[in-house]
Amino acid sequence: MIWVQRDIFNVGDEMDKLTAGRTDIGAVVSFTGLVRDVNDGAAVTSLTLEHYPGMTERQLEKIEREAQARWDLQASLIIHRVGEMALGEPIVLVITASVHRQHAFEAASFLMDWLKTKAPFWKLEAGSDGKSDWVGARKSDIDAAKKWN
Amino acid sequence: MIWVQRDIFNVGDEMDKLTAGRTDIGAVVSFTGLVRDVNDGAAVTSLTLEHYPGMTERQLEKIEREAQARWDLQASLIIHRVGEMALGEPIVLVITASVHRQHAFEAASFLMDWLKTKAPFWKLEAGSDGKSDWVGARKSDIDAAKKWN
Amino acid sequence: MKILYFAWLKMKLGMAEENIDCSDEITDTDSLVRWMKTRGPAFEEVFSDLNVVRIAVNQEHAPTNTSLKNGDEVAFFPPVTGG
Amino acid sequence: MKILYFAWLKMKLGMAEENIDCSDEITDTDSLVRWMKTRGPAFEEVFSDLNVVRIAVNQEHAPTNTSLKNGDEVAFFPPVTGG
Repeated sequence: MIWVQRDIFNVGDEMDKLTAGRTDIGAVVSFTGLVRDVNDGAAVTSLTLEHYPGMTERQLEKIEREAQARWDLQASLIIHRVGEMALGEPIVLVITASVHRQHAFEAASFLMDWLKTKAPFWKLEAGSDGKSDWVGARKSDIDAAKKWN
Repeated sequence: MIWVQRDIFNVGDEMDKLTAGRTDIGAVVSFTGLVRDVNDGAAVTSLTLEHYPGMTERQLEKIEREAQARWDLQASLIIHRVGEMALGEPIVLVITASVHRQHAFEAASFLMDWLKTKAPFWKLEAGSDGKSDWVGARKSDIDAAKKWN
Repeated sequence: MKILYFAWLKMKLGMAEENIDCSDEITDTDSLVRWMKTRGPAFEEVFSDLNVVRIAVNQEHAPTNTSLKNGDEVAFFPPVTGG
Repeated sequence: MKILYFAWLKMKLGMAEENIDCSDEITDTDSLVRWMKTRGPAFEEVFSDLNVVRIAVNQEHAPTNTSLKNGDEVAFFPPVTGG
């Protein structure tokens, strides 16, 4: 399941919905990305996420299908917010559910690594100096994604 | 922070408490272990967790300290329930928070692998045949723990 | 052919979207980029360093030299930074 | 010396806890296990396969041959299965 939305989400609620009434799931892993007050050493006051409507959903669905093909997942969820968000707010949520914890851990890590390098989102950071800057891609993210090739 | 308790917990509430008011955390990973209706091919109707009061807390604290020494964690939490629990209920929760997602993922995976092989808990499964059986240790858990040596 | 721009490309070009026609000159993504560079200083600047410009054709990441036809949706954007 | 039993060891021995004294015969975990085996059929069975019995001394996992003194807390239990 994938959702691209402006609204904030609650991790516990999403996890409850994903596992409600199920007794076949042994392991649930979640990853939540939050808006930090510092990025690359510069103070951040808010974050705006731009995306490519249509392509975003298409790419997230492909990434989720790929995870389901590689690991035994009983359920999975990707939520990514767009628009403006305040410090400390969640940006992205990935949940994976499996019988085996190793599958859930690896699939969640994979989903984040691929999402970071393949899903068309762009971060615009507003700084304490009143200026806004587009965040640059990180080599560490590109390297992380490569390990799943 | 570690908690050994009979009461059920809510993952979202625990995550909210751990990150409340903080704007320095970029990545939060959670692992939740749930009571499954089948284990090693046999139907399970309920699960009872026995533990060694005193040693349990001592070992969990050691495991958490080890994770904090190995990775840059801004916060961490281990909750493990004891006593009887129904199908679908959570048994264990691990949460790790970091600036870097890789640290949060690895530390959460490590905490679970060490907890599974070092913390003195024992599972007693009640089956649909009315019999109860002590769960045996898994080679896959022992192998998983070894990779952190 | 629908052309979309995102993030700083959109800001520098002052435009999110436009329509252009395929021609003898524009048959694939390489020739489209070459043509783009001829459209004035803003375009020249935006397409000066292709290491920081990504291309998608019909909402899929496109390798260089992807062929184009009328009706295609082509997007130009920086390396992605979501998550 | 306080001795604790957990899980199936506790059930088979019908006892969670007892107190014994160190002696010339019991000076470390190895000699404690040897002495345990002499205490009757239930003990003999429980300690017959030491691959499935773990020992903790003062709430720390103990290597074989850990020396013991009065006042120590010694626990016998199966390989752990929490999480």
